[in-house]
Amino acid sequence: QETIKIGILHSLSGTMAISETTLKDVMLMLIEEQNKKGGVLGKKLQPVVVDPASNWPLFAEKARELLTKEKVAATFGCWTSVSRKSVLPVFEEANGILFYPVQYEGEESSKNVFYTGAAPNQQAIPAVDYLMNEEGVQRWVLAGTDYVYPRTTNKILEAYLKSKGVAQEDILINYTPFGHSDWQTIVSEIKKFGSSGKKTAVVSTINGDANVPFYKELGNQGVKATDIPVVAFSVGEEELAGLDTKPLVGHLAAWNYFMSVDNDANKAFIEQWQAFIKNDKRVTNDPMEAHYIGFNMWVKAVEKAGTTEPDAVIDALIGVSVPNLTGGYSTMMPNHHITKPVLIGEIKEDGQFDTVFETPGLLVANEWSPYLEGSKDLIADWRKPLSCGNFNVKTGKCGGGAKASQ
Amino acid sequence: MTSTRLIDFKGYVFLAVLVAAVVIVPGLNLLLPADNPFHIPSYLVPLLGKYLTYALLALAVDLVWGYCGILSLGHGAFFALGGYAIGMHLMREIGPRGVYANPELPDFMVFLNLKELPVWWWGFDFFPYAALMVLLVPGALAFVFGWFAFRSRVTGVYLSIITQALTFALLLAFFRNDMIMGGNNGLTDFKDIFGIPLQTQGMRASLFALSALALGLGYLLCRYIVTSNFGKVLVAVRDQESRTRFLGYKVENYKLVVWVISAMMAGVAGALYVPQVGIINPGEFSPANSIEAVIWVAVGGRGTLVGAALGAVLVNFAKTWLTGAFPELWLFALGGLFVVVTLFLPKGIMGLIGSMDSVKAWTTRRRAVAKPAE
Amino acid sequence: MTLLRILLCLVALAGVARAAEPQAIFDRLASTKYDDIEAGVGDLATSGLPAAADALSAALDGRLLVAPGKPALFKTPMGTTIDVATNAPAAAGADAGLKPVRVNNRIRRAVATAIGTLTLMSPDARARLRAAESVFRGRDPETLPALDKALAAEKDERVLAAMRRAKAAITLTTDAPEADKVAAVGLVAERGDQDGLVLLRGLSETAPAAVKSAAASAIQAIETRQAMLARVQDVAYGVSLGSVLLLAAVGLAITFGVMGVINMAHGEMVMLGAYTTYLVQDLLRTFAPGLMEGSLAIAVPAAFLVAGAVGVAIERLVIRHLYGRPLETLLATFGISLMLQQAVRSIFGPSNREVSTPDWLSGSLDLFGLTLTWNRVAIVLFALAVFFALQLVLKKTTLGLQVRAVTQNRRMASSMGIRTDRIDALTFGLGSGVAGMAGVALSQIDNVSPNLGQGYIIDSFMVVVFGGVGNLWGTLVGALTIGVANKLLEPFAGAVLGKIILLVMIILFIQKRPRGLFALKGRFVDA
Amino acid sequence: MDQKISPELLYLNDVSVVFDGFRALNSLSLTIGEKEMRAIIGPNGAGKTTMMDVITGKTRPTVGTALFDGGVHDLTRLDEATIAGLGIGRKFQTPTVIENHDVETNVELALKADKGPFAKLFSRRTPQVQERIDEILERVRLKNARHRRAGDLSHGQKQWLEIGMLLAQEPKLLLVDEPAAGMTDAETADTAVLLREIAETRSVVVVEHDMIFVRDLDVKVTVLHEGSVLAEGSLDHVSSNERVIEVYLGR
Amino acid sequence: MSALTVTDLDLYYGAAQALKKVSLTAALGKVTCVLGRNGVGKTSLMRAVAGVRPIKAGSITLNGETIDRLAPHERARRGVAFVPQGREIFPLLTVKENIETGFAPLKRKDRTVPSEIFDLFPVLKSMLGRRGGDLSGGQQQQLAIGRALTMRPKLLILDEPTEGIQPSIIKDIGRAINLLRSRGDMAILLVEQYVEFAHELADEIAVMERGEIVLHGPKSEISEEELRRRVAV
Ligand SMILES: Nc1ncnc2c1ncn2[C@@H]1O[C@H](COP(=O)(O)OP(=O)(O)OP(=O)(O)O)[C@@H](O)[C@H]1O
Ligand SMILES: Nc1ncnc2c1ncn2[C@@H]1O[C@H](COP(=O)(O)OP(=O)(O)OP(=O)(O)O)[C@@H](O)[C@H]1O
Ligand SMILES: NC(N)=O
Ligand SMILES: [Mg+2]
Ligand SMILES: [Mg+2]
Repeated sequence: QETIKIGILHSLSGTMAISETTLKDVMLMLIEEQNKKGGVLGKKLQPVVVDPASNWPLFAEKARELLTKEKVAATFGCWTSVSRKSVLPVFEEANGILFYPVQYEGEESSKNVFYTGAAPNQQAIPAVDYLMNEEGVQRWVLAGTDYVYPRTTNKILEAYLKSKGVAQEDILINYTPFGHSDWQTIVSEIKKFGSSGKKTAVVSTINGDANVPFYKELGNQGVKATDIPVVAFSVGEEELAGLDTKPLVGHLAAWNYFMSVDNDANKAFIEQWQAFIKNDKRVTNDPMEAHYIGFNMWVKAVEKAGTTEPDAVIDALIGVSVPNLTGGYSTMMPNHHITKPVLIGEIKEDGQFDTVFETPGLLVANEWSPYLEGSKDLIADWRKPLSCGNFNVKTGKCGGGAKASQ
Repeated sequence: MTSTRLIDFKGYVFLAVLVAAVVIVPGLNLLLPADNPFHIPSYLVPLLGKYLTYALLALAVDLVWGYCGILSLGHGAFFALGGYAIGMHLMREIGPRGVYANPELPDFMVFLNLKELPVWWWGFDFFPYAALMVLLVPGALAFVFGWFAFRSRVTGVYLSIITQALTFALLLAFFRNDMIMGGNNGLTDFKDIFGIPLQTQGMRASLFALSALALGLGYLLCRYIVTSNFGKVLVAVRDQESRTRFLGYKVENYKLVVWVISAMMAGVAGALYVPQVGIINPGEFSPANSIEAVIWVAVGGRGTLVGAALGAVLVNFAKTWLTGAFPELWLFALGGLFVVVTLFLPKGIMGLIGSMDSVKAWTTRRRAVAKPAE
Repeated sequence: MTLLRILLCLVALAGVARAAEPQAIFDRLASTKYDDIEAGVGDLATSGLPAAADALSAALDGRLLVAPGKPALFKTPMGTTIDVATNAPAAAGADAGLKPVRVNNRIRRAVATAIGTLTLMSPDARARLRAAESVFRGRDPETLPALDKALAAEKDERVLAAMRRAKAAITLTTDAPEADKVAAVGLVAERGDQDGLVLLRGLSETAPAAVKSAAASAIQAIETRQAMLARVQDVAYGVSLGSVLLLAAVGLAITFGVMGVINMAHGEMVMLGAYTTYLVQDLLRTFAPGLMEGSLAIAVPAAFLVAGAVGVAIERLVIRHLYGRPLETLLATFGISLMLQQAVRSIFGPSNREVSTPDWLSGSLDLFGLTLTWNRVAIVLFALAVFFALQLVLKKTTLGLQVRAVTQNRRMASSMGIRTDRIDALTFGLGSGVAGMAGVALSQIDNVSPNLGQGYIIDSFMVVVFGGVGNLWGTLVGALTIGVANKLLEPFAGAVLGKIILLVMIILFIQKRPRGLFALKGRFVDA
Repeated sequence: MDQKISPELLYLNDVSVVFDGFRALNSLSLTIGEKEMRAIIGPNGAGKTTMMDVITGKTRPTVGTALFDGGVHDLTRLDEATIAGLGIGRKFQTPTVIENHDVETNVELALKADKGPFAKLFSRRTPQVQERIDEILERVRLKNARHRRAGDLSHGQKQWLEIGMLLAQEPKLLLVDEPAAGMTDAETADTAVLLREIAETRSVVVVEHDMIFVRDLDVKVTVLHEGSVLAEGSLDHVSSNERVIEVYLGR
Repeated sequence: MSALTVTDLDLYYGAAQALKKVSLTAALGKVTCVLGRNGVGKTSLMRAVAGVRPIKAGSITLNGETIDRLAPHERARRGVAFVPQGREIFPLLTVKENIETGFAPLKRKDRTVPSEIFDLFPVLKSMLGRRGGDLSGGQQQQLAIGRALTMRPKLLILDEPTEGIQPSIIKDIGRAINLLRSRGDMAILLVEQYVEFAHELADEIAVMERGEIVLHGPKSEISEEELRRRVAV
């Protein structure tokens, strides 16, 4: 019997294995499940797993291998933005389909990529709004790992905060390298900044490995959520699983999904996951949900198009709507991003999140930020006849030649 | 002992293989239809090309390590600088086709709110200038670094560790967005070179051929160096540095010359690498990459040149294959390979091949030594 | 005048208390809006209900159960259910349909302040101290009557001082007479910390001249003190970072520094130590939860044995074939490092493992305004202990002498009757074991993941080489120097640029001292 | 510039070398003339090797002057390679040769020539060079070992190779530290002959403990003791000195 | 009876044969002296006996026990002490520590430094704290001998022990060897180039040529003249 190959492009070794291995597993689970249902278009799905080993050029190489050698119908992969940037030209050249499941900085829309993670407006801005309104925060520490996702997010936030009347001296921006492990100085700086009398919060875009020592230091230096809450955009259940969460109760995270969300679909997903991974302590998290949504969208689009032929599937994907795990439906928009609810949660002692706020409806992604000079006039719309990822509404032109449809 | 002929038997084999590769790889790729069993798929061409650039980097490492005893744990820095130089050119080549359609500034600069091109980006739109920088930037860095280090007689592990510090410092520096070199993302999304899209099969084949040519020339240059009297001094420096000084050799000058040449070779390798893989970012500066380059040399056989190149290709081939075939176990296989090579092939893979020579040598030596000093 | 105001306040207070009937308060608490809940908390605090304090602390843990229109109950830690209104046990099943009060940070804060006021008279001196502190922070004039009452009753000197300062803080926000305010400025300034500074800086423009000038000089004094403290703190943090580096590097100072093995698998030995800690805690949690507090004391020798045993195995199987070929140890140990990482990843999974910090290591030590977290203080002491123990072994025991003899001339050492293979295995095991112990310490401040070792390997080599290969003292001084330099640079240059500057400084330093800080001198060095 | 200010080839004055408080050389003064051969003897640890270290730039004196070529060059400011380039060659006490090169190449590397990197980069072994190498190997009786790895030679063979390398350098001043150690009596005598030949055109400083050898040399002898000169003169003269007998020759 | 018996030893360096069917004995209380020109295999023979170089064929027995497959440290435990050509001092250990490495094969209670070492080489006593590598060549040679004597050997192997040593101490070493011989509890195997010295001390003499023993017998049978001829160029 003929099969349809699905590429799984997540690091299984190196620094990113910590986050990405789970996504590989969840994909294997989804594929297995789909096969139990009879596959797609009557064909079984066959996962093709490769290890790009947290090495960015290797991502490109492996992507090429998946597309040209394995001829996969779709690929689910990448975590860091740089890995996505590295494979992007490959997917465009070979006209492949990539589902990218992680929140990112935006400022991109490719014909061949479907962004199932949050754009900045689907995560950061609501979080800041919550802190401003609910906690009365007036002073802000924007702490991040020094790369493009935190930088962009912070830039957008800075512009946003200023538009809300926050003064420059009430914003402290701090960047650290990947894997930063000695947080003594920075945490004590945060404490100092936060004891000016004005209510202060930390918006953390600290990524990956650096989070554990950061939170450990916060806990030990006695920075309590009631004094200086920290809201993080890259810390989820999986990261907390490696931490003693007692001292962290009340610190926040903003995501589009929490494992603690109480509904039947999520319960079923968690059960399925724990059964698949044979460990009833394993947690679920937001990027896993993103893959869940992305995969179901792909299945639906393929069935709609009746083929796995990329152009047909790419066209069919727009407008596809599937249930997400927070009780609603997410839709693939013409800008290749999906609609998402935003949840704000406080860390509980058991490492789960207590949802303290939820946006009333789903948000559409601003792939091009209205707060940034270069992109405020850009939009993406991959429907014909526009078919452009960076259409300038002022000039009426599609920006990058290569991004336009051929 | 190294043979004194410019091209020895191994050299002929090596060069012949390279020439064959230049003809066969693009030929089988371009001329044969895709369903022909001998067809080389397009994705393999840049992959093989990448191996060749790694092989050139390995040659550069072997030249300083194998022949002069300088264990560089920072050669990746020169490789990356060469790559960045060409990457900057490729960025400028994009012109107004970037997503922000700025004719002057690459996307990431628009994104950083830059209004004009930083000074150090000037001139990179002009290919000959960029090409010159591919040699000059790594060369100049190597010169300055080497000038101080060799004069101060920093040797052995001390030198190794400061080369590592060098590449680590550069990693962090290029990582900073304030460097205006693309930060963590580096430079990517290249379109074309000389107006020819990078993705065309012809371009790929040309880059492959160019890499093979560079590797061949690099090999000949290294051979020329190590078979000249200069090379003999290098070996003397490697084994008995202090004694060599007493013979009247300014060791620091020898080291500096070979160090700079090696850095430039690494720069060229990086420059050929970038258009074939399509991205250059600070990760290339990571100390682990430099250590890996040393590992290739050790696997192939230190101080054999051909072995270095062979090691680079084999290890990387193994990596490509294993990460695809055994994504969850490949580290065991690769790690095990390294251990096995050290234990059973003390002179690397070339030692294995070389043992055929030693059979010959054995018979002759036996006759010679049967009667010790007269 | 003051008296009058206090009286007024008391009346107002009583008024509030009277105004809010318990059921109205409970309904507020049962709201889904945080504004309502916060108001409800305030009301409950001033309601005069005897169970108010207990109910409030129950709210923090989700034990305060409410529903609109129903009596509020709370569960005691023992599990009994109490009616808030009556402070008597509730009927069985009364909690049906009740839900915990929603809390977020804001509610938690409100509860803390409320409890603070309610506990000013607590019999526990520490609780009173905490209460005084929370009143100081809250600076709520409404708490003044309660505070005054507490002040009158207070005997404990420390608590008394804290309460006076709290009162002073409140005084500054009211329109008390000038003399009172000047005195208050003095009291607040006594604290000498950031909180005091904030308060003084925040004095309104309209404050009387005398108050302002008193505040100005107080601010000046505090700022000077704070600036000095900042430098001291940088150095203290530097020492702490340095001791982490020392711990990470000291094992390498043996396997690499003494034995000459370019040990790329050193980081993995550290990692194995950290995983051993995880395993020890995991086992204790299931089999002897009572010993959890002592888990680290068990983990240290366990990690030494595990990593040491792995080290011995590596030495016997691989390294021993490579003596005299030091550069090839790089290749082999690099391979071993890859395999160990993958092995741990396969066994324990790729994600972080949770290693908990025992209570005696949690929190921080406050030294004249200097915050030193206990775990870091412990690491400094542990690092020094390990260092001196090793120094003793290498310098004072036969083993130490034989180790050095073997590494300097293996063949001759054998001729002298030294069992070189045993010494090699023991030495490599010792270095690895020490690395394992470092892993126990690092598990307290860093990720316990398969990549743990990779994060320390470069720094470790840097420290050993900077200090001077083959000299343990060099490793000590090197680690502390790098740590302190790093922390002194960080406030000015930021973490990234600071590190770059530090690396460049190391490169330049090696030019000056090509054989490290504690260079070996003598004719044999390059003979 | 190259104005000779004194007739001596080597001029050491008041040279002291202190290691952690220990005076290895103690106000040593010594001059060697052109084409002079001098034997230096003295107890173990007297400072003979240290003196050579000072002359060749290996050790910097704590105080003192070391001038070469009639005072033109200040040896205390030059590095080893420059000093070697000026024409000071040295044979080490423990033979040190380039172990991984063959015997021939060891000699070739030592040959007097432009030793700059670029000169070496563009040069290969010419027939003339080969001839010169053969000549030297002939003299040190290593012709049959010419293709052997220098590291594989026996102790005595290495000694000879080092002497060969010294010859190849054609220095103005040869410093020879214990050339006879590990040689048979006959070889020792032969070495003496060789050194006497050399001294006809160059200056030679020889350190030896073998009195028969020193006698064969038949030159002025300087006795060092505790870092300074104890006695000087003919061998007969110094060996009748009570102090020399006491600290060095023994009874 | 002989303490050491070497029979039909073959030794190779790679493909090159350095010893060919070498046989030799050394008896307790006797000095057996091996002479020969440069490169004939004297050092190779000593290395074979000490165990630092494996042999291809032949056997070595010490007091009746076959030791030729034992590691050097096992031989040291059975009483073999080796003063190698080239001294091989531990450069970073102090003089005192260098001497103390000789304790390794001894029982704990025997771990003292024999006083005769300092009588013989007073300079060592004054330099106990100096690192071995800093010593002068002759001082190192003295240290190497002292270090070997610390092991209280039954077989003492001395490979050119007088090399680089000042005349007065050579005489002392001669006296010391005589003393050790007269104690009668030790066999001494001595390699020398210095014929006069060798002839004076030796009880037995062996002359090597090209990896073979060409002359072997008691001193009384070999005149100094003949010896000189044998080792001449
Ligand atoms: N780096 C050093 N540190 C301490 N002492 C040293 C150092 N170098 C040399 N010495 C001491 O200086 C003295 C002179 O040594 P030197 O090697 O010059 O003696 P020598 O005359 O050559 O002796 P020999 O005849 O034994 O070769 C010796 O006592 C030696 O121990
Ligand atoms: N490590 C080695 N590798 C290869 N050949 C060697 C090695 N050591 C010695 N030889 C060779 O073996 C032969 C015997 O050497 P050996 O050192 O035993 O001579 P020797 O009699 O001690 O000479 P000398 O009087 O010069 O010390 C010589 O030809 C020598 O070149
Ligand atoms: N897109 C991110 N989180 O790198
Ligand atoms: Mg000497
Ligand atoms: Mg010998």
